[in-house]
Amino acid sequence: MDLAEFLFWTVGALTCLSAVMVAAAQSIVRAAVWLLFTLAGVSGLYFLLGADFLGAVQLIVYVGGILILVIFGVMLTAQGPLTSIKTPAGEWAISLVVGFLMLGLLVACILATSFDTFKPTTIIDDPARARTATDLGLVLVGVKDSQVQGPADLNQVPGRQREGITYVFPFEILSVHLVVVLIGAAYLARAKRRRKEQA
Amino acid sequence: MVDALIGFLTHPVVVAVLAAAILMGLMLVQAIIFVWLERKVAGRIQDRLGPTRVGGKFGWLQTLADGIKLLCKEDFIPAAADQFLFRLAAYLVLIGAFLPFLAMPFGLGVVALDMNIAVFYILAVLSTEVFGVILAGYGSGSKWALFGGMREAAQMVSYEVPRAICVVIAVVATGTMSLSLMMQQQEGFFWNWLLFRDPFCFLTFWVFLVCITASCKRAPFDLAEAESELVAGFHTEFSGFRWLLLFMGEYGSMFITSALAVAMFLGGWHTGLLPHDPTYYLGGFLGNVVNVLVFLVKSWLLVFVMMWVRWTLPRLRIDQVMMTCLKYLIPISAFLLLGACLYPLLWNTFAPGTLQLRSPPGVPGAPPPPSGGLPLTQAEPGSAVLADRR
Amino acid sequence: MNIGLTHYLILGAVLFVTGLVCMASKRNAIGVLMGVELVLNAANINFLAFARYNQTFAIEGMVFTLFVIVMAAAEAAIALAIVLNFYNNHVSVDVDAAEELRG
Amino acid sequence: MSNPGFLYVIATLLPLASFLLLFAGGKRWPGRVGGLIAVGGIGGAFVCSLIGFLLFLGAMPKHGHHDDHAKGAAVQATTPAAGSGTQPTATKPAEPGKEEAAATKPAEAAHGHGHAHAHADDHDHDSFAWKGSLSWVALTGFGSDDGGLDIRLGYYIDSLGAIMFLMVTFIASLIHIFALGYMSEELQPTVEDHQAHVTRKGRFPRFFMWFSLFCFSMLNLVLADNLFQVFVSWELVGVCSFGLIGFYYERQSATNAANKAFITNRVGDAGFIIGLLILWTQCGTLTFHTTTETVTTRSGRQVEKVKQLGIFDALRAPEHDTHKDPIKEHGQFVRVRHITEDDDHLLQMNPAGDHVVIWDKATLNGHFHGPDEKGRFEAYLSDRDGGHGHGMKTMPYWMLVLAGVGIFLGCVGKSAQFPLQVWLPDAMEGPTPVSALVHSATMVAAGVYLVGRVYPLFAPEVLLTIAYVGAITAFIAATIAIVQTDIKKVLAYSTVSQLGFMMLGLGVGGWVYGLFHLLTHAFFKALLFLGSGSVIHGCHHEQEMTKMGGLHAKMRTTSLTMLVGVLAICGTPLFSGWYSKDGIIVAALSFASLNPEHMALFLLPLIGAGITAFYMFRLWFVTFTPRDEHVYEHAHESPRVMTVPLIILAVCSVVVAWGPRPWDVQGSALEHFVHHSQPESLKVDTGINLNTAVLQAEPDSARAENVIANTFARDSWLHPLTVKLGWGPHDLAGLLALVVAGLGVLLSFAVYYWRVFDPQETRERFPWAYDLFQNKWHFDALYSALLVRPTLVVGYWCKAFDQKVIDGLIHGLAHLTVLVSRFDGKVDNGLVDGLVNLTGRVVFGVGDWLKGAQTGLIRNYVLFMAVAAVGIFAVVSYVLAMAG
Repeated sequence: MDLAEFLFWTVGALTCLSAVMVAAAQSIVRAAVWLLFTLAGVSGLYFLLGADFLGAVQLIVYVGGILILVIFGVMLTAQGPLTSIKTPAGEWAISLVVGFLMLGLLVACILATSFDTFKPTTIIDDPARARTATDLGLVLVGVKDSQVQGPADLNQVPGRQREGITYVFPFEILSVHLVVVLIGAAYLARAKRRRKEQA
Repeated sequence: MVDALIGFLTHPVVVAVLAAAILMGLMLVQAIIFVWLERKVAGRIQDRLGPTRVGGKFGWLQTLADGIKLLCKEDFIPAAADQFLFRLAAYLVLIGAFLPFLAMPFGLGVVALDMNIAVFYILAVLSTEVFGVILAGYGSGSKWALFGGMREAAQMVSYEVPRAICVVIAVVATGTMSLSLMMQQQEGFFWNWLLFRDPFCFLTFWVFLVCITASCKRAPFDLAEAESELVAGFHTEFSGFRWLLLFMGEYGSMFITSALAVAMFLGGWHTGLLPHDPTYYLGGFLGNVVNVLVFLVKSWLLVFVMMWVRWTLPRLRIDQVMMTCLKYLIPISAFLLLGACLYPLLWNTFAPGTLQLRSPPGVPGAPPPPSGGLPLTQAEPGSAVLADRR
Repeated sequence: MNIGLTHYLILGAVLFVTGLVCMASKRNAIGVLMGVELVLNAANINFLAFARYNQTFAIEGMVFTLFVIVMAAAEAAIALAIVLNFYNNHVSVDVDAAEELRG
Repeated sequence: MSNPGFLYVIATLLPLASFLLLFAGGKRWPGRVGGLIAVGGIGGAFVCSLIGFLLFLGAMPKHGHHDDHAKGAAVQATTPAAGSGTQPTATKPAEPGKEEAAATKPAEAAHGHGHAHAHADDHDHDSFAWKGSLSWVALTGFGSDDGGLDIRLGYYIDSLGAIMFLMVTFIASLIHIFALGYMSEELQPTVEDHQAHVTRKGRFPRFFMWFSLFCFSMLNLVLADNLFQVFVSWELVGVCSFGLIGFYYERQSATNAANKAFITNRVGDAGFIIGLLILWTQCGTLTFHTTTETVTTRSGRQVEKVKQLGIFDALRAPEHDTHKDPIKEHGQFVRVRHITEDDDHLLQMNPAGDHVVIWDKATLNGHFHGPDEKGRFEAYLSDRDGGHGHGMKTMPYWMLVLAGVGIFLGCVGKSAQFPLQVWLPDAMEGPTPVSALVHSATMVAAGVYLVGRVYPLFAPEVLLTIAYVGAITAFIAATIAIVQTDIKKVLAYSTVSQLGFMMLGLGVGGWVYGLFHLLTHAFFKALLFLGSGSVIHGCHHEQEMTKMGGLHAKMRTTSLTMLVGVLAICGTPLFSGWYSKDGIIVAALSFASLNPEHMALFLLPLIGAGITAFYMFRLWFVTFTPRDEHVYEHAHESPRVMTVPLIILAVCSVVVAWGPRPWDVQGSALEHFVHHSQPESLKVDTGINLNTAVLQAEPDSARAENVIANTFARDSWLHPLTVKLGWGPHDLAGLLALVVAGLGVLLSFAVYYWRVFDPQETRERFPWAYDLFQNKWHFDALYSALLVRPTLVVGYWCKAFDQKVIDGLIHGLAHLTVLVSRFDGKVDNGLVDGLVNLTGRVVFGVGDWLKGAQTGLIRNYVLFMAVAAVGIFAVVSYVLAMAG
């Protein structure tokens, strides 16, 4: 068992456990904590998958951003009984049954599928040449694939030699979308003045 | 025998464990030194007695005594506290402060994990520290702690934004997110430092300094632990070893953010007085010793500056703190980012060749100077890498 | 035993189902939101796993993941704003209180 | 003022301004203010016209027939005409000129006119005029080679325009002033109309409003420099006459008369429009005279270029080098025919050719170099060279004739010529000042003026038509006038008759005399009408002459001034009518002498002149001399405001046509002035130059003696008269006219003063003639039978068809629709609504049952989705497994 394998099993198991705990936790704050571990674990998995940049993004956005936001939401709405609202056991049971059905279905599909035709991206295994963040950035700012002077085997793949595949437009839309969401969220969450109180 | 030993030592797991141990040691020892230093600085600046008078030479024993006292204190958890969260909080803070050390190069190749996104990674990991603070505040079951935690969280999250923008400015200026490369680019005399590269970077450094001070909840931004109002903020209920962990986390993050500032703006391990890296003159090992020392000294100097500020300036109100960030620092840093982007572009467009990224001449695989316009070509990763990932 | 694509996919499936169950069983609105985050993370793991184990998907997988993360952030912001609004109106975060649309 | 033409524009606009003022606020102003505004407008116009006239006199080219030259010259030149003894000296030198004329004669033989005399009379007589225009309507892409129709508003003031302006404004001013008095009844708040038996409000301002518009229209017509502007004014004149004739619109007779005038005029205007359309489509322009501009060519020379093509220049040959050119005459219609045998676009000049050449801008600008020696040139074929070739454009000759007849038809309607003369006597229904204005200066003058203005457009055939129409009108109207007893109707028929004289004069080539008579006639006819108005006013709106008599004692001023008018219209020597009427008779005689087959053109007006003298004196005697049976007792003289214009007009009627030597019938200054505007084509077309102008201009030259103005043409059957007695046309015609008029006067004296004959007896002796005249030659009956009744019958048929068939059909359809709707309503309510309701109920039930699934709980929805995913997957995989 080498380091990567060890880390996968460890991190994967912790992640799954944390995720289950998220679903199982009665207190919403604890659920948030377990979610923190889950997200951190997922981030670790990203690192294991060679996506350093996305791992960092996962941390900074999810842990440093979303989760904080969630906690704020909890704090702003936490009133004694509300932190833990019980769900009827029957519904729990139904959810679990459906969940397991779903899981069985998915696992069956995964196991039934053969991924032999895929060729792994070997470049990621070589840290000296791993420049995934660079390629990602260049693709996002609109440099075409053919101009990306990335690692050789990224460009040698036949499917990757398509001209003009860039993500600058989705990237821009995403930026605008973020701004809109920011304004929209602020609008939605603003303290509303009630006329009755004024009167 | 020797081969076996070398083979064992270079086994990745062993290397990882060793690196972690060394860095953890560094952090812990530093914390002790910082506590002592804090006392000395406070005493000198504010004319306080105590640390300067007692505890051996320069009062260093006092710190030791403090440590022993804290270790021996009762591990007290309030009845109203959420035990699980209360315990977790301190560890989270410490972990958040420690993880950045892994990606921080102390010398040419002296780094646990030479990531090509090191800067970003450090920012990301630092941001998890907030969570510990919040949990500490919430888990204590005390309204002082809760208030403190919320304030602290708001403040840290807010200051993350200008801090990140400042980092982005440095990234834009150097063209890489790898700290090793950044520092290699600043080789040579001190005018090669990013601080003096252009006016925008110069201003960025000071903004960054304010931001790291605030995000380390240091005075004058220490509203989270405002003693007069909130008793001690989020760590009101903490004592003994848990309190010690919290403080080690704080000093750790002080150091690591200072080191980040040094690495990005102040030339990293370069003295700024020699045309080349010390390894160029002294060979790999000795040169790196010099490098590490220079880097540590620079970082400690910045930490000293932060203490100096703490004992010099009065505390702000919480609204003033937030206003400083949201109304001033964010616009300023955004403007600086714009300027830092346009500055080389304009120079290279209207007077090609007058402004070039400096490349360290001695380092193999140094980035070639850009030919003008947008720096599309990218630097190759550094040559020497200690940690090996599979 | 080498870690392969299948392992990551199963891991993703587990996360996905957990998120689903979380969504279905939590009555706290924020809990539901957490379930959603889990599901999104599961999807991201799949994307990155494919990016890692399929050359032709190397860049795309990462780009999609990035987009999903950003969208998730936006979604969380909006969702929390809605929750706050909901709380303002119902003095509760129990999603079962939001049954005005019941048939 | 750089261009005094603007004076005339102002003069035109002043009445328009007063019209607008009255239109806007006429009712609000008390008393005579409205009338005074109108008087001010027309008076201002008169002042402007007077100044303009004087400026025009000063600006006229001196080498023409200026008075300074004329004074000295007239003595010499008119000697042969006045004194009969010296005739042979004038005859002999004329021979060489006639030789020349004979040589060129055959070319023009087809026209029936000689043109040789005009050829001799080639004094450079470039008619002087003030011009100016601005674009009004510009339509591009309408066919013409200039790129479209450009209708302009402009003024063209030559000597004719200037004198017409002066005459119209002067007479109109006097009539306005007269009307101030005449219409004073309308000043009362309520007026009782005895004829219509109603009481109504006074309409004093309204009357003057129409008057102002009338004057504006007439002035604008005179001012116009293109046919379209003329047409616009033409219609405005018609509208105004309609409004004024029907001024007492409570009276059935007045409205009928207004309608009659209007509709009759429409008939004429239809012809006018056809003429306009033909001219525009063929020539592409409606402007009278060509405008040129100076252009600097590439070689730096200053060249005159045609800017705006005039319609006359489009039809008449341009100036050219006569030595080289087969086109002999400047100003002739160039008739051609197509040479079809060798090349279908070659034209050859031919006096009997069926086409007329149209000279367009390009050819006038020198792109065309004329026909070759055989008279051939290339035809203009627009589809071959894109309309920019150097060939010629042509139009069919019959179309030119049609255009001329059409325009003349308009003039026939407007000037009340045979056969459209019926409206003018009826128009007496309007107030008397209206009659005066209509009969002297405005409406009827418009027709004659237009014929004079567009004279170069008329082909010889058209001229002949004009002449005949004029002669017939003159005669018929005169005969009708004999038996009329209404004082105004007598005058009306005399007007018709005089207009016939003018038309005749124009038609036979006496262009100058036709218009000259128009001018003089305006004065004495205005005088006569105003006098009759005065009489009517004095007799409390009694118009029947039979009820009058002996008014001379009571209305001395009116009586005497009217006597002046009567003398003038009879052609008494030294009165203005003498000069002009003599000219017309001379022209007719000359024409007849050259064309004996058209002798009627001389005899009819001659007899008409005699009848005129008879009935005019009859009018005066019956009205003013005492009679036995009835004397009008309550008559009184009119107020000053009415008599003063009468006196002024009376003076004018005498002196207006005088020249430096009033006893010389050819020496009228007015005539000479009009002569300046005589179209040059006249010389080519008729060859009759009856004017002495050349003699006056160049009294000493040999050429002047060649002019046979006062001799009969050599091939005339009256030529021996010249040879033997030395009598020219003037001598013979003048003598005849005087004799005939004298006979008429004598007869009148005999019947109505000395009572030698009893008119009643005569009436009974010639009942058929009396019937014929009394019923106006049965024209009204004819029109009624031919046009009005059939129209009415058709109208009744249409009405019946509309009421019975169309309405019945529509009503039937409506009933059917109602029935169908009732049935449809039942189907709709029962079947369709039932189906719809059933569907609704079913959907409602299903929805009600399904709504249970919508719990409103997000958690449940998530579960549903998961279950659905599992279920769909299971089904799909099962199906796939089954499939293979």
